[in-house]
Amino acid sequence: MARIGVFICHCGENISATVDCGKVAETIGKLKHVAYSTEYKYMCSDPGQTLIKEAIKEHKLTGVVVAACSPRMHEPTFRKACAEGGLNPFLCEMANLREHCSWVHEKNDLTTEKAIDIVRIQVEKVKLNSALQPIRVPVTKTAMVIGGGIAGIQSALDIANTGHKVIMIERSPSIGGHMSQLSETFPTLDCSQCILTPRMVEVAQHPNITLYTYAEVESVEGFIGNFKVKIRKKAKSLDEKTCTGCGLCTTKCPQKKIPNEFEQGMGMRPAIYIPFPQAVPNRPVIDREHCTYYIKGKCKICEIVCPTKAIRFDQPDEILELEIGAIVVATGFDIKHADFFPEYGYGKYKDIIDGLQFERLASASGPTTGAILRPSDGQVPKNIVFIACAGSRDPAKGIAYCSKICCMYTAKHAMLYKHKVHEGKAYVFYMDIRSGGKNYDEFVRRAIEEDHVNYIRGRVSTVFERDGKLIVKGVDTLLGAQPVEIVADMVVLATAGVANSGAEDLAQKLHVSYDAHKFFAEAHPKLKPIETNTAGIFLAGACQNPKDIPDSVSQASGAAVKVAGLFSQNELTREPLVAVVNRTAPPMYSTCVGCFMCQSVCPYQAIEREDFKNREGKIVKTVAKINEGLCQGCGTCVALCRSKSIDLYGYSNNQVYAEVVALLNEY
Amino acid sequence: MSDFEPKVVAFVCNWCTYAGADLTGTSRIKYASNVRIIRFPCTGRIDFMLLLKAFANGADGIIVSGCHPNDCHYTSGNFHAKRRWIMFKELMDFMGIDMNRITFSWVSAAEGAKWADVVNTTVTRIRELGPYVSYKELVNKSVEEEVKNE
Amino acid sequence: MNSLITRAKELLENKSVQVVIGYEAGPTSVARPAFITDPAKAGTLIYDERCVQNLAVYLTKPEVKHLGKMAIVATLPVMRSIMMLISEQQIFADSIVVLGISADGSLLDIADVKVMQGYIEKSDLGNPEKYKELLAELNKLSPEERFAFWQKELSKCIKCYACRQACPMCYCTRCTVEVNQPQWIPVQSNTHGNMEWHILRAMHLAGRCISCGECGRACPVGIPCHLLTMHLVDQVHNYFNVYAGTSEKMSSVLSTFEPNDKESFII
Amino acid sequence: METTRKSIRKQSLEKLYNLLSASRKVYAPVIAPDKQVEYKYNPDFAEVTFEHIRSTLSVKNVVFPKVENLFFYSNAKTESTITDIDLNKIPEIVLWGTHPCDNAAFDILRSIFSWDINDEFFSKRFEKLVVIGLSCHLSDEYCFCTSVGLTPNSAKGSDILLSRLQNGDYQAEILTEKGNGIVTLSPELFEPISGEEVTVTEVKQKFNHEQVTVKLASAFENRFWIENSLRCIGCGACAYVCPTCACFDIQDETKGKNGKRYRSWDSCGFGLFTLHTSGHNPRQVQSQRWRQRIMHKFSYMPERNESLGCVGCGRCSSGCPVDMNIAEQLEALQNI
Repeated sequence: MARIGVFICHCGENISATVDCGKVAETIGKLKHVAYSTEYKYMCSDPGQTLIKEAIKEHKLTGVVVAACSPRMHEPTFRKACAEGGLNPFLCEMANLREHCSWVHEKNDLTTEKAIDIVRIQVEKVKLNSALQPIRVPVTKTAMVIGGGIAGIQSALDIANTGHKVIMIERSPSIGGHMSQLSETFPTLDCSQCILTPRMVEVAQHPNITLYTYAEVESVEGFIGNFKVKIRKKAKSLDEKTCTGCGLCTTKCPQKKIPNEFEQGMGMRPAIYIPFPQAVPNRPVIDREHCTYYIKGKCKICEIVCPTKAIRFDQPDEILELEIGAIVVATGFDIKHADFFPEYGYGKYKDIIDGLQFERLASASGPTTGAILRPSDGQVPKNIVFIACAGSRDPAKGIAYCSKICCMYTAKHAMLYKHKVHEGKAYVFYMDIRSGGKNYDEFVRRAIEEDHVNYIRGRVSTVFERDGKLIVKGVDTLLGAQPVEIVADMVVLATAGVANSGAEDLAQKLHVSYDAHKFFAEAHPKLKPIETNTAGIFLAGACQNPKDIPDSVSQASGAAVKVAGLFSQNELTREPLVAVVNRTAPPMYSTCVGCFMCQSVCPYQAIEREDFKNREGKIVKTVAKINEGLCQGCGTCVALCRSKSIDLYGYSNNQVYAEVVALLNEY
Repeated sequence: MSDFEPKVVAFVCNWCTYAGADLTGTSRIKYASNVRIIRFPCTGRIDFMLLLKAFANGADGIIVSGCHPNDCHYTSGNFHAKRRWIMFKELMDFMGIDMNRITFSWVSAAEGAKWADVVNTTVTRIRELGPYVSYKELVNKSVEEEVKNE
Repeated sequence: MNSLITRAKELLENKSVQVVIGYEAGPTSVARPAFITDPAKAGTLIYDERCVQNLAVYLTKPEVKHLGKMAIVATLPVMRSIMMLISEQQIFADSIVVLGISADGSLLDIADVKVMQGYIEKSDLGNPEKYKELLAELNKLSPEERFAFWQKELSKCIKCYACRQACPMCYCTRCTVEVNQPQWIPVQSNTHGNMEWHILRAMHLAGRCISCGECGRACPVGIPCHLLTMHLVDQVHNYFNVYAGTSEKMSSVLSTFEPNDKESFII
Repeated sequence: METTRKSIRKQSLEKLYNLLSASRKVYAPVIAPDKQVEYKYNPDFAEVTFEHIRSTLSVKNVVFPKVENLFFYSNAKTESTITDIDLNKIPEIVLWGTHPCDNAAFDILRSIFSWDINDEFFSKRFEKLVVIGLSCHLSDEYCFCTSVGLTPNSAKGSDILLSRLQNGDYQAEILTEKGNGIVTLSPELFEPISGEEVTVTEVKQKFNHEQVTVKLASAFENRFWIENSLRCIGCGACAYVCPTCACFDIQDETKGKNGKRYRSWDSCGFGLFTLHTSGHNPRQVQSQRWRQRIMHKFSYMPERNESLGCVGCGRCSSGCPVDMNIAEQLEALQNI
């Protein structure tokens, strides 16, 4: 039989000034199952808490209701007091007499009546509370960082420097990401590789970091602190330990006409190649798709010339199974390419290029060693047009969002051009200049004012070729939409930043949500921008939305702190207010019928499948099971479940039902 | 009907509306005392059957309130709730159950004043509508059916 | 229906299936579900306008499943039920042979789920014409008249749950009405409790009902309870532009959402 | 008492009805707008039908209501108070125009409700019941009273049995003291019999119930049950429309401090019917439940109650959504 203790707080006069606390205590004391009912000036004070602790012992209470302020204020206080008094803390509930009653109503009988009701429903609820134990989940203190761009690098180093192990995986043969392709970076114009390369080397050499390049995530199972990840190490066709990275093979490879990805197709590479000189690891891989041996079955020149006999043509892909505690997703972004802009003639005319191609042209290590030259004829362009918002902010193109980085890099590109081609003319077509950020607007002003870049506010309708020149037709909206026509030698499109290829596939493997544009979704747009809705998986960099380097690095460090925080304990302790799917005796096993509609409503992928087998090992029933490590206790599955097979601790069906019925009936 | 005090039950989520109602308190904004709040973790947790139970047990009005779209503490509970309420409302309308007696609202943790407003508007409306006689009659009629042969 | 008989016989003879679920004539004027396991008895299969039951209800019945791989005579509502059952993981697409029946009563060649999906997508998926009129009439009434209408109808309910048992989507091994902690639906039959039951049933079928009308037909006391779920079929289509049972991957309206779902009553 | 036969004119029947209806609860069949035949309390005589084959539901609710309160309780802080139902408030009910099958069912129900203990709720209602039956001049393919030892004009269970005469008037057989009590209200309405023939329908016998009972004794494990119940979907319609099914469920319903205990109809067709708390269910599948239904009516009851549990009204078959035809199955059982 339940024995409930009820403690009515006056909160000084905050409650007692409008609520007749004595009457509340007296009325509640007459209820069935209420063993003790009292009032006190300050329940949260030491003597108040002592009163509760002693009453628990003296009256052998099985549940406590503290009628005071909002539970959002003092629930932890009173639950702790109950625990100290020898009562399971989850057998304590609060009735909100202050915020929801005394502070919002006048002093009269109706207010006291309401106070009685507020306490009554908590008495009914607490009778049905369960003694719960906190959920403890062990933590594997190894992090996995997916993606070796600047965000992944920063995150990996920050985690590794807190003393925890990090596995970094990168799908291309080298880490470095898009940042390694950049010439110089805004707003300081320092050389991108100069600041990035040391970080790349640090990753390779860090004792806490294990780097797998040319590797991809195969599958992810488990939950926070306890992920089981399979990664596929694609065959590099070479023994990395034996290879010295001398590069002889790459010079002897007869197949040399493969568009170089790193150079954005503006240069060529052989079939066995190191992506770029500063690559980490600095070891070649064989591109089996283009290698003569894999296509025709003979060649093997690399094997012949290799001084250390490191080539392994028959090397298979390798699957590694890893135990991981937390995951940082830093898979970056891509930009829209070619066929997306038929109106601008991209892909049709060689001298229309995208922003990343311009970066390679402007880069000292690029195909032109830093000279700005037209791809078609190698001439220096005299007039160059930059088109911002190529695709971005264009709902008609399906990309309604702002790609965020283009305004800045377009200003940088124009500036770099002017620095290299002093007599040249640079035009920028733009919609708005978005240069929020430290020293950003100053940078754009510099481009306009000091480097005399000609900014035209308006959109370009078409680009076409006439007499070997590119005719750019647009309007100048600041001049009353006057048509503008510029005869250019070269056009650079600031194409929209988009989700990286394979992002959707990876999101599904990780069970994290993604938005309509396939960018990974944060758990809360404001308060949880780093977390995903899967506990233990965090986001860093442009895989969430296009970001510049400082933003990516900041977020990467933020993600690292989240991981380090998680790894600071051996066990995760969670409030046990989670959902549970019932279990019954065989042959039913559970009243759950396995429709798994709950899986589809769960924002946390906390609903798993459990198979029940008969003696012959045949699966006879599959039902839902809650992963307590993942469930956050929202209860959406509970309300959806048709057979009422799921319930929620703390807000059980029995409890909420009892509250409604008790509230509205005679007591 | 001057002495009619409507019974209004509010089903609210913990993170937005409950907190919003707390803010109404800390801001000392006064509102009608007819409402009784039942706390849920999320609007996604609110079973439509509970609304029916409230009417069945004598409620004259109901408030259902949670986080604004996109603000759900659990990211999507309120979106699911929204679909549930769309269907529920349509079904109730089709069966002739008075949906003017249920207020659905989004009240954030910052909208203390809105909470007072939602309660006051609802209570005023229910006062005008009077007790939910037809539903009470339905429940009583069912009791009569049981005793018909006595 | 010679082609149906031939096909059924063939499937049983070459042991592609162990049972064919179809219709046969009984001793009275009505047709009834039949379970043919012996190829020699395939000849008793019929298909005509008397064959009204939604046979998909048997696909989840333990004794029927126990017979082995099943072939099923499937009109459009049955095919849509099958789609729903696959999407809700109650049956597996490859464990069922569908003997599709077109609107004119001829045998369709439904080779696999893709073909079935194609056929369903081409079909009229709204509520059947004969019910549209009734729905429209009810919608024209005032709320008070509708309340009175349903009270009168639901006072007849005896809680035999034939509506539930006849529905292929009511496959739960434990129904909400069988839960007594708490007692969501009163065990006794009274108008109010009956109304709660029918609201619960309609809500549980929101976005899942495929408009076969079996619940209403099965009702021994003639309550048009199918109009409740069919009204929601219309509403689901109005609000979310979907019909249930069109794809094996579909998840139901109430277990999914779109951030921009439109409504006009939440303040 | 010895049966007396009288004749009553159509117009006199109306007078008798109005006389009864003015002073008592009279439960009589009417045809509802949706063509269902239902019983109503004290409808206008013009509404009362004499042309129905069977009502959708049986009339067992007059002695065994679909919900019956057993007592009320109120919980105070430490003790509870129980308020009993005042059985003396149960009114007299006159059943009007019920067919012989339905009337024969009351005796079967009585044998169930007084089998080991006497159910006082049932007994009181039964005691207050007067039955003015009506022989069948219509029948259909679902009728099989003649297979269970009855006929379309069996007098069993009636206090007065009316049978239509060829000239449209009625013969009244006054069978009991209760029936005689009705006659004495207005003896002039009952005239001497005229020698007109009564119009009674013919119902073909479909099986021999004694042979069925013998067969059932050894048929428990027969494949028959599985093969013939595959299409049963497990609803409770057959039990709920049945005039002799008497299973009930007992529930407590508490609201606040007050509550009540009631019983309501139940059906052995439901999976929940025999589900144990442990999760074990002795009748796990529908074939076992179907077997139970037939066994109970045709094997266990003859053994235990010395009567069949069936009156051949055919409701379970005509109301079945999947055409489970009990007479057809019994016929088959007789020949296994």
